[in-house]
Amino acid sequence: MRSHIAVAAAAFAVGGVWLWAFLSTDSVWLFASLIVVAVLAFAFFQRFDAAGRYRRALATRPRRAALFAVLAVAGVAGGLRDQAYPLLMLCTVLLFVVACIGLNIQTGYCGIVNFAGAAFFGTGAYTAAVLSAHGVPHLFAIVAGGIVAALVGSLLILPVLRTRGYYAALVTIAFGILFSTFLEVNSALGGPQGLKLPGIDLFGWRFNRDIQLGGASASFYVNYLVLSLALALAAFVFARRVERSWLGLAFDAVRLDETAAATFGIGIARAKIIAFTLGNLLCGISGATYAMMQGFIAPNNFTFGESLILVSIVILGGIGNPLGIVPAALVIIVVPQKLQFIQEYRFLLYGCLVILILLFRPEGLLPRPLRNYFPESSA
Amino acid sequence: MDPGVAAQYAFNGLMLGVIYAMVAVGFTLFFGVLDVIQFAHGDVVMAGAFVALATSLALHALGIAVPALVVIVVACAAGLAMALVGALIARYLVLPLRAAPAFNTLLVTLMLGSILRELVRLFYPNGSNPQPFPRLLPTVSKNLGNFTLRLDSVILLVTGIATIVMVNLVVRRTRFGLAIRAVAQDSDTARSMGIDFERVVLVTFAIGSALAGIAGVVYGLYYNEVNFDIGLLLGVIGFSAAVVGGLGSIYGAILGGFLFAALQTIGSVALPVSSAYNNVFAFAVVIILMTWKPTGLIAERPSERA
Amino acid sequence: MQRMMLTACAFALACVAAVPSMPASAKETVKIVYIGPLTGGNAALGLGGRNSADLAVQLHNADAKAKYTFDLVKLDDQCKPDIGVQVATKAGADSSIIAGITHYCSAVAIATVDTYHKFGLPVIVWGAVLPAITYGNDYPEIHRVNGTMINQNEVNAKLVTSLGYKTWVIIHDTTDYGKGHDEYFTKFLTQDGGKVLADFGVGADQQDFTAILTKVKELHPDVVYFGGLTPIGVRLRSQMDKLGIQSQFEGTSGIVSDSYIQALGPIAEGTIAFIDGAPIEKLPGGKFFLDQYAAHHYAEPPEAYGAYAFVAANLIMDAIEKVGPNRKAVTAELAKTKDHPSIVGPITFDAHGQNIVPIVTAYVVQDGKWVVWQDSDYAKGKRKLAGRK
Amino acid sequence: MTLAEPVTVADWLLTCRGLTMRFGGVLALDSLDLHVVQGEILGLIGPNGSGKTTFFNVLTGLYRPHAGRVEFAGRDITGHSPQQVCRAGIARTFQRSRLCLPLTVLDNVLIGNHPRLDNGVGFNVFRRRALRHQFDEGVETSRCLLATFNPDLAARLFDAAATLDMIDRRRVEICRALVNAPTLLLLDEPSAGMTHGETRELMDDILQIRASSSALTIVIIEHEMNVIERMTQRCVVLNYGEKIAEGPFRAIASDAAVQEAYLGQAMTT
Repeated sequence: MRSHIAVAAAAFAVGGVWLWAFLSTDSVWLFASLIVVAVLAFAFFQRFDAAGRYRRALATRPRRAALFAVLAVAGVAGGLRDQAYPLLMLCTVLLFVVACIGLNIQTGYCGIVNFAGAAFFGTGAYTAAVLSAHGVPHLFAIVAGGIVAALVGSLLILPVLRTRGYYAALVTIAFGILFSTFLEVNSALGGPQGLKLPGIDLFGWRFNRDIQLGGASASFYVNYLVLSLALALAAFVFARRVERSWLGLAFDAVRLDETAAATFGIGIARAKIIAFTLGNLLCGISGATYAMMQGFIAPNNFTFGESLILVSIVILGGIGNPLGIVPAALVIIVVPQKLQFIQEYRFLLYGCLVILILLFRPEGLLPRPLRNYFPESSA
Repeated sequence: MDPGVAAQYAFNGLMLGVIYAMVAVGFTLFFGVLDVIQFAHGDVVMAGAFVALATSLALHALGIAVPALVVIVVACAAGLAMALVGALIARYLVLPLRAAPAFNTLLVTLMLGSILRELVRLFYPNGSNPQPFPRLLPTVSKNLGNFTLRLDSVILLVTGIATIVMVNLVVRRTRFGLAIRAVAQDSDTARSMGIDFERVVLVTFAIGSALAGIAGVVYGLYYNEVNFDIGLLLGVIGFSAAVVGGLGSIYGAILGGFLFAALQTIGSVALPVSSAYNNVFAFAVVIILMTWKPTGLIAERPSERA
Repeated sequence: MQRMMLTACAFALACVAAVPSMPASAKETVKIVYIGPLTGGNAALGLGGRNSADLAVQLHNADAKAKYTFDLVKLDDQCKPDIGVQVATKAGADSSIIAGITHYCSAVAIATVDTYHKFGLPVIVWGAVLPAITYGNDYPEIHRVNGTMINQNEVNAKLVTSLGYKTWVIIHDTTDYGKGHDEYFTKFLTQDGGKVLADFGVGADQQDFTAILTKVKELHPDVVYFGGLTPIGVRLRSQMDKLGIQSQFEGTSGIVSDSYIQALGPIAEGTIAFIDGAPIEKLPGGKFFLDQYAAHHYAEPPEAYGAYAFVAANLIMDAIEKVGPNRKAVTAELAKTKDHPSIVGPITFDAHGQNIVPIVTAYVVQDGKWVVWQDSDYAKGKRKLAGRK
Repeated sequence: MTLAEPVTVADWLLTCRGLTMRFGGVLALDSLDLHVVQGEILGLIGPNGSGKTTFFNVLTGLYRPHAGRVEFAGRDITGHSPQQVCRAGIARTFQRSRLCLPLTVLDNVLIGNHPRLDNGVGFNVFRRRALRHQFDEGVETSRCLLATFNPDLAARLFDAAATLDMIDRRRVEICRALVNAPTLLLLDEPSAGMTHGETRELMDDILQIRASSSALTIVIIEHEMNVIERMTQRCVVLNYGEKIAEGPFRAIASDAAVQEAYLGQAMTT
């Protein structure tokens, strides 16, 4: 048992090294070989349930697992401390993970398909922009971003409650397009020229300053990394707890069979409203943070295309499994940038890549496992 | 408003509506047999247009210049090519993912769409720029006050409607159409009745995509210009039209197509605010419609028995 | 067992933390970066710019007397601000990259200025026309060779009003590009006594304009002004023809491209458009550029702004040749740029690093070619523009 | 079981008067009067499309009746929402198996227990210890309940419902309906898609359950007449949404009108 934990820990360390190399490499060959390594490792774990034993062992020690994850990312951050670009990519991935965990609560758990993710992400971003411009404390601006996104979402509650499946999808698609077009046409919020934002300033700690600790120096993106990591971790734990609870059970029942759910006294509307609001809240928070990290936002950051990217991450990761979102986000966000060396051919190759993945893993990278309310005790 | 101008608006709206309807019917057919959304459908339209373009250039090079002949050859080429593409999509991308959640099909076809776009952009000569589409139809025009009616537009309008009607007849009247509808109703029962499910799916996708290909030709001949990136928006609008009309119902798709065209026309000319809001308007109305009729204007199926 | 494993992973983490980042090693070859849209809707211009910058580098490297050989890193900003910031960070953080030729899309250019300033990477904008990019800040790193949309619209309004046109309908796409042009053209046109009958914004991916154009037809304007890029310009022009609208059609630098004419054929005849800079083909260097470009067999044409990317690349390489591969020195050197000869005319950067473009060139389509207005049959009165007696 | 003393209205658990339900032009229920006596097992039979399932759907609030009134345990529940009906103490199974196949057996059973579970966001996310307590209780009740049907089923508490065979799925469905200790249980063709042997087993289970809690009243829709004969004290025969006969199975089986209605369909006895 304990040795399993140790092995898992080692696995995290190896993963950390892999991630570090993956993010920092500029060499085509190293990049390619890293991909190959990942695929092989994945295939291996699929073939023989080698990972299972350790995963289960780790599942019984959630705190330990979280610790390892943090250590691994910390290690990566240490390795990348003075390389702004990989750090930025890592932050971007983590913040998108937060948003996608939100979508996952909606789509994966409660079955509400949301094709307006970017709209709620954007709502958060613009809220943060406006508030920070008026000198509102940044921490509050970020939280407000989430709340406003949730409120804007409540505009859609009625149609979302009445529609299902693709009909609900259309409602959100329509809203997403409506949102970005509105931002672009209406110059009240900067119009197509967008808005500038200040870097985050938490209680006097200025995130946009490079860090000087004694002799060592680190890129200012380390600040954002810490924040994004904290957010991602919190969102993950939150989503996990929602899933492994009566709430999660109610969500699943609603998703799988509304009629049956209703006859057993489950409030369909209540479940859907909770899921939809929670999801938009997370989208908004991550959007607000992302905007302040970027320092600039414009309507075409939040188009229908971006919503599709968010949905793609959720689907690719394996609908309903927050854990799958992390590798999926790496694929969807980092790989296209890593493919810069083939310039205009990037998206061709990238598209083929994703299709291949889905043909080999139709259920997504990490399909959702059976619910286990209290894994820590089912050892 | 001046009647001539009104007539002009109406006619433009109709033209637009036919193109949307042709795309929407494809969506609704696919959904009927497999309950999936083929998100690359809009890009199939685009591909169809480019196949047509290439064919017409080839014919030109061969010195074949009889417009009527050229048009027919071009349309057939686009239709057949896209039919093949559609069947291939069904066989190698959609059917393999049947077991998986329906939305995984969506992701795959989404990626396929961007692949089609990029392929045309990169490998069609100077593909990242708009391409001129030859004027193959007689452009004699008649001016009635402010209303300019061009023969080619009329021909296109008629052709578009005719194709949709044909597809509808195939689905409603033929034995094969019966098979399609059987699968659409309940694929398991259809199977047990000895219907070759896979074949039905492939042919349905072929038909829908052929329709899209022809829609591409109509698009090209009407606008006399095609660009590699027309697909995404056409796809979204086609999807919207199909859903608003009621997925699974051909009439719904047609209704939705014309409705959407009408909304956009009204949005760009009849609104007090800037015409740039026309999409805001159109999609806002869509949201309201969905709230009012959650399963589309022509409901998909009778409310299921609990 | 466990202790061993834990030490192992601790060690692994330690290694990661210990690995230093790659040191900058630029002795003989110097890296400079090109950033523009290589994929998506604006790819045509981005690829044209890339090829032109690449051409400049190749020509320079072929020159025996040069101290350095240059290596052009090419990055795609997808015309999206957030991606732009990512690639700008990539370039800025890579200390082996000395300077950049950056951005066609204004929203991206404006989004990235802070990043370049933060990393002290000197860049020359080659295509984005939004004034705020240079005038919205006083970062020494930011320069621009092409003019802003202010210049061309000023000249534009002057010329067309002088032709005796009275009424306009303005159509612009709702991107920063279109909206900016709309704003400045309206400003100067009203100054010069022109009358704007209506102003339509259209989506950058809109396909059908027949509804709007029918409304335009009702208004019978002398001129239809379009602020936007080639794809929509083409659609508008051909749909105008379809609806039998007789008004004169004029556009901005965004439609001055071979593909505009190629896509429209005869209908393109008589279209007026403006670009900021000297008429390339008239300057000796410009002729040279076009010949060389043809000689290198690039897959895509240089498009309207290729020449600027070419010029920007040369400015940067000349600066580096002079002061060596050092960002600060290059920034300082670029600031000194005054009457620097180039294929778009002499370049002079003002305090904001903006090239004070002396010339804006008016073009008109004549017999399937963009012809400089002054030399055209239309200016000479041999042919008549739409609605002119 | 036979009723010793004559039944009085006071013993009626469920009373429906003039219940009417239309689908377009079709009358699915035609002013139906029907009562269920406290503690009995009532058989609801009739040819396909005679309105049996519609009756259940109206009862459980899935459909809102166009006319008529439903009284349950003395309270008017006409047109109440499914949730309210459920809380009032009516539970049901479905004709087509309606388990959530991707979920575990436990999850499926607990869905039936939902009214008793604390569903607040705060509680579920932050008060894990309290949740843990409810969870352990849930596991215990489910295990016992399943065990009364089939011990091995209790052992498979944490397997996916998809892995069960037909009869076990039915059992789980019935447990899902029973876990919340309803006073009225509606069974919609429990024998559908099962062999005679399996059906017999299942009926034994049901009778056994009922023996353990005699408070339970059951209405059962069935086509298998031998099942009806064995299980029910009283039957109601529907045809075109109307009640055409009522009484002990023997009596109605010989009823001419019923024969008429079933013409063509064998009355397997």
